[in-house]
Amino acid sequence: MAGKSGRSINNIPESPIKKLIFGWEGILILVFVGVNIFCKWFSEYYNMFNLLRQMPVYLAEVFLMLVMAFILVMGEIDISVGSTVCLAATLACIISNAGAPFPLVILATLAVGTCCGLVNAFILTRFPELPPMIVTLSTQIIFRGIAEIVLGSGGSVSVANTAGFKAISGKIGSVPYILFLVVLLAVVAGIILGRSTFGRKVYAIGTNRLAARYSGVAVEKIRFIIYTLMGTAAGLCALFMVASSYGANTTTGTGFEMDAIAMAVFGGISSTGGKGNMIGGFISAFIIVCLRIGLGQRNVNGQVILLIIGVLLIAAVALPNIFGSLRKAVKK
Amino acid sequence: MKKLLSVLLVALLVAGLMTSALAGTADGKKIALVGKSAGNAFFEIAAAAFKEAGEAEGATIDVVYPEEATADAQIKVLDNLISQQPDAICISANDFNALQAKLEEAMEAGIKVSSFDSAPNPASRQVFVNQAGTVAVGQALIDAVYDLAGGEGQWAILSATSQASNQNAWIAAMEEIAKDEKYAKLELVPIAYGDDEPQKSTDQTQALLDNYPDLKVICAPTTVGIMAAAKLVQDTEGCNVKITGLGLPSEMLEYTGEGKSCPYFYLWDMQLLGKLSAYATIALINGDITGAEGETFTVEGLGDFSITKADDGGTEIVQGLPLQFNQDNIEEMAKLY
Amino acid sequence: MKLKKLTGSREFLLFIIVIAMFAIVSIINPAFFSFKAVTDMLRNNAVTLVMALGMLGVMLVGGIDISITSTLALSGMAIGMLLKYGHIQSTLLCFLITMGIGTVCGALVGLLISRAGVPPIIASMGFMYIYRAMGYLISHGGEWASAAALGSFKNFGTDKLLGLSKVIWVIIACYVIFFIVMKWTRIGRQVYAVGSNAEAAEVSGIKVKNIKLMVHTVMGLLAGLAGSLQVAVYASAMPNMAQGGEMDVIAACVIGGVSMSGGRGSVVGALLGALIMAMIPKALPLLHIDALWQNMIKGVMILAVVVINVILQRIANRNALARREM
Amino acid sequence: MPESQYVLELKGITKIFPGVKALNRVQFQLRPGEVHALMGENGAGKSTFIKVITGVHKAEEGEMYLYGQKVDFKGPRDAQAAGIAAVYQHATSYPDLTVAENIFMGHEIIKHGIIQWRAMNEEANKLLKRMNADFSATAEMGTLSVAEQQIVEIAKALSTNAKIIILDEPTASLTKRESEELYRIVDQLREEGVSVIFISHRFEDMYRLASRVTVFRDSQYIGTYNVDEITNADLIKAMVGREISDLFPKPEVKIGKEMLKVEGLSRTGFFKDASFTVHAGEILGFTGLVGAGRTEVIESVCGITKPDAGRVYLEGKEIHVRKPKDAMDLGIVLLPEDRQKEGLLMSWGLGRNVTLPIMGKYAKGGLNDEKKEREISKQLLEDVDTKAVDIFQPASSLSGGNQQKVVVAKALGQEMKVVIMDEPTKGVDVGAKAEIYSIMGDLAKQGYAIILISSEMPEILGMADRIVVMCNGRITGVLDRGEATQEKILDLAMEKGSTTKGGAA
Repeated sequence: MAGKSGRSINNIPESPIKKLIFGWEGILILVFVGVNIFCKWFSEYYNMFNLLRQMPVYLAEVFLMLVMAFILVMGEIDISVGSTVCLAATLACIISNAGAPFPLVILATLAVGTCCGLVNAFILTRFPELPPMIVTLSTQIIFRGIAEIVLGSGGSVSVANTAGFKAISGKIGSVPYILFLVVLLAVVAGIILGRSTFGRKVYAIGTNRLAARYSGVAVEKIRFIIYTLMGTAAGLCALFMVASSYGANTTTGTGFEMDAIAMAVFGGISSTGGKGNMIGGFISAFIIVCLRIGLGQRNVNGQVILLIIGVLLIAAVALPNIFGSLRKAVKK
Repeated sequence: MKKLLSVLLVALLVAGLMTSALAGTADGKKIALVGKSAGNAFFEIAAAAFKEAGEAEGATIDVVYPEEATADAQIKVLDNLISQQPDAICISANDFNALQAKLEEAMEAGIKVSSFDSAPNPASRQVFVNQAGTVAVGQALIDAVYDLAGGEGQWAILSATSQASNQNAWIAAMEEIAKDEKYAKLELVPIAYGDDEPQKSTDQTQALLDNYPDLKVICAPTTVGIMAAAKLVQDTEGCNVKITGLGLPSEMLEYTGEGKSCPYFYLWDMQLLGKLSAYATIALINGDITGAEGETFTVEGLGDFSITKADDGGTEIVQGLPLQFNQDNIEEMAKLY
Repeated sequence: MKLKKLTGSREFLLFIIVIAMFAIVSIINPAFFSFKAVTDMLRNNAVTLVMALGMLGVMLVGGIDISITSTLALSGMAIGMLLKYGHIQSTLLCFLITMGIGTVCGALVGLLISRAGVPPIIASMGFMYIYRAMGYLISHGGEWASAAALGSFKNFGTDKLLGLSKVIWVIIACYVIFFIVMKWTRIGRQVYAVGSNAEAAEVSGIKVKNIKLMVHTVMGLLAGLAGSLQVAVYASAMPNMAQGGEMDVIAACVIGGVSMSGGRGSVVGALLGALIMAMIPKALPLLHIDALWQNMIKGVMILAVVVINVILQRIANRNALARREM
Repeated sequence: MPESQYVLELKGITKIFPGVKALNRVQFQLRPGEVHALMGENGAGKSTFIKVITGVHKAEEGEMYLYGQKVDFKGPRDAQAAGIAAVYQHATSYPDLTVAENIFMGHEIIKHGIIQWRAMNEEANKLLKRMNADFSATAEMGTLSVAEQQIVEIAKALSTNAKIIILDEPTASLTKRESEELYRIVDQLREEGVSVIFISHRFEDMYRLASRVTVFRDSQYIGTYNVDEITNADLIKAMVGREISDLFPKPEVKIGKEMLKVEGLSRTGFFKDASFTVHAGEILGFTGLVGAGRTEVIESVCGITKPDAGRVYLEGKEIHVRKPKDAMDLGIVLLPEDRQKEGLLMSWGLGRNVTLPIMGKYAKGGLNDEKKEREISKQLLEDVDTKAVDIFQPASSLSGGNQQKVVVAKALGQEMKVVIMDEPTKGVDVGAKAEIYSIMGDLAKQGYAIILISSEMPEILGMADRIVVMCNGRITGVLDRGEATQEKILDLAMEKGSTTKGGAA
């Protein structure tokens, strides 16, 4: 029953490199270069050595972005991650202080994060009609609430045996371990999102959940996996947070969810679902990190830095739309 | 319209980039003063005095605030400072232990670390300028409670956040002193935390009033807390609860004095604290002191100060006794801070 | 028929919950069962109550706005600084200034969402940073304006009119206006129409973009008003005030039955939701629950309310299906 | 200026969308009190044309005259004010609002700026009564059936006292009986002096209602004819540009072994005790009124919804399908009813749409083999003769008929045993319809078991070997091809209580 008309349909794709350069990623690379030139000019302390030294605290949040990208691509959101980081970091300290060997502490921290993710995943898949925003808003309050209870009236805990945490914040030369880990995980996450059948299904869910379901995509299973992994990523982030402060307190991780979302969205991953890729998110994460470090080195007011990030974020989403409609108007 | 918007965005961005304080080249000593967070009037006063005193000595002072009042945000600030290699960092810590790793790194890099107002743990600092001895503050506060309650009855503590290290130290001191026979008839109800937010502090005060009808005194050793509590009590007709604690005179002006909700409260000389911290930090840089117990140094016009052992095991310089603010001096002091 | 419709409604269920919470707390602690306690509670939650109305409008068109407390801080800080440095004295002028600033802030968010096609969460997140930072900047990097600096303005928080705090009159006025506008005017129904089916609204001649711009502008206006109320009620203005409060407002709306996807929700629902949110922190200390447990219980309650609602909805659907003749 | 003989006249209308000329100098005349059919294949420009009339779109060129006066609508409100009302193809209702509000949206009854709810509800109830509707004006729109919503849409048009009413495919989702109701209403309108423009794919509608018909093809005006003077074949030729000799190419196929057997399947509130079988090479028709439970039964078989009771057997073995993927793995493939919402990801390229269900089969270690994907999707899309430039263009860029072909291609990629097509020709133009029937016939020849769900009587009678008729959630009869007639089917579809209850749920 081959086609009667014998009409041929082209199936040769555009060069992916061309797409990358002329797409949003190309702009991001330019911005990244621009930001670095600017920082170099702006701050006399901006150099590779200092950059690598200062980076680890920010990199911990990139772990969150890697999974948040999946959630945003699905057209959903998880605003509980900051609290998950807090709870996981708190329990990591307590477990460590209870005398557990460091590998066990690592496992336990990841497990705590995963459990928090599981809670979200369970509620969201059991009651798919609930909006993720409101579910994760309540778990945001709950997880931090638990951490507050565990921490008690002191509100903070510090690790007695810092050896393990010191080890993971170590360096090879001047490159911190965490940078290797971030790059490695970003490559893995990028391949899963961009190249695997799993990633394709995630895009399908974000584009049209109903059609995805009719096409045999196990929507709830995928959501379950991703929300759980979001928790695991928060656990990983918590581990490095503890490594930077040898402790945890009730404010650990506040606002991390917004930072992670900002990195992803600036990277072109639409919060409405179905769009964007890991390359964009990854470059934008480094743009934000470099900008923060560069401005911070000259003691620019923290609020001003947030203001600039706010403007960048809005510009990144609004400008393409504005140019698009301008172009349309010109064509007319 | 859309064009206008984009122009506006770009303009904002440029304006943002320009607002950094372009500090002069550090010929002399360079000192960074790290606050708990921006928007803390209490800290501003001390910082201004610190700056004035430091600059008078020829040092360059950068006052730096973290984005938020958290230890995490302070760690980022410290990272930035280590890159800048100032001669000293003077910090008011958001968390007792959390800054240890970074401050140790700073000290290893040859930066002197002093602290004031709220101390990081002993391992993270060389010296701490204590506004008033913890025990002295605790003693003053508990005596105020004892006095205002008439020697017996229920009293409450309205604190800031549960992890504020200075708050916890004072509360611990008060609880310790209250074990004395003299205070046996005072009954402390569970501690309330207002998180230094007006609304939460007001809610918590209201809850205390509702839950403990026999409450006689609320002691709030935090500026926002004492202000919220004093306002609520003053606005509540027929409420005889008295407020005391630690606060800023300019903010407590409305509520302090006879017939008002807060008969008197305490604070220390914030300007003196800033000034003393500046001199102590410069002394550290100059090598006049190292932060070891028993050392002394002289501040012109202020006298001699000695470094003593602190309750937490580190060393400190105690500035003096807490000052009382009452009917008689509040108007005058409110003009100062 | 009418009674049945009433008792079956979401608002009625919420009303029962509010009454039940009130009753339980009053039994445990009779101090709560008083006119004063209730008015105090309303006054202390004026900010959430007022902003819940704006959020209702925003959520009805399927949006969300997390920049509101930053707008509140910016506008409140603006009058705080103006009063402190003696540029203005008039209370009315203060209200006009905050509402003006709020309106501009809200309109900017609305423009970005309606004209530049930025998703509401992202647009408001960006402005959340921007307005908060601007609040800090106008406070000269962190000055406060405290009771003494606020002059006669702070009396607005304590003055009474006909035996009721002026702040509560403001709340009542807002709710009455909103109730009338949302139920009985064309513009109010257009908001529902846009949320229910934006495409259809466009076709039937409703300017969807303008409606979206309008709800965000109104949200800003109310956030500005809330800025005045916050400064008046607590007699202090600080750049970090109400940080994180936007989540309370959103939670109040959600508990009140406002759908996050738009089209569903009512002024009464928003009011009841905001009251429940106000009563949770009020009730817990009265029940002698340790302060440390408050947040967790609050979160669990929000989650419980939404989950129970879904379960009830499912049961209702199943029953409706079972009744169907076959 | 002389009094025009037309209430509405459009001349030389051109409408350009980015990259496409949606209308190319088309014209149209509407006489007072006539029902004028507007016909053409999907993508011919009918819907765009309607939107130009109602002021939703603004034409780049051309003029429009109302009662001989030149008009220039700035937006839908202007058109509404001028007495033009439209009922759109996709119901443009507000599911969360009441019927009365839906009817009066945009022209509420207002006194001193306050909406008069009581007056509005009364007025709405009057309109509903006029159309024999049996639901109240205070009912929530979302709880009504599609047919009921359609009635509300027409009431909405009437409520504006419109002199010109445009009906865009009003019968597409209506059953035969509901269509009759609609015909009656349109007749009534005509008698009241209202002019009606009627867009439809169904010739039945046109013959029954219209006095004249205008045909568009490929964005251009083809001609206007008197309905009683033009033959079926000529009209099709005008619409398609060629003749369609055999619309229903039902091949003679030897019916094979039993493939799918359903026993006592029930789902509370939707259907009860459904039992049927389908064999290899057989086309089993499923028909009944909208809401009779046809789609619901099939969705339970395919794992979209969960049945409360019943058993399903595939090739004699009992199967337990919990989610759509289970059904697909077993070879039960569904082509869903709503292409745009259920069938395709409209913003995705055609290729990816086609391979979405099957990519796991040729993936290597969980990673997509994109080269193979491109080859497979190209082959499948060419097999069904999709009119497309490349496999990367988004599905939304295709016409309805071609979209349906992509859905078919997507199914063909899977290892099928049973193919279920839910309203495969809904909203599809004549040309594409014939192609879809021919594919269906080919599939039967290849020995697949086919279930065809349809409301269109000719389609069911023309293609099905056996016809299952459902009514009110129950199977009321199974007819063989030989014995089935339109009357018999209608009898079974309207058994028992369903005659009294309008359209069921």
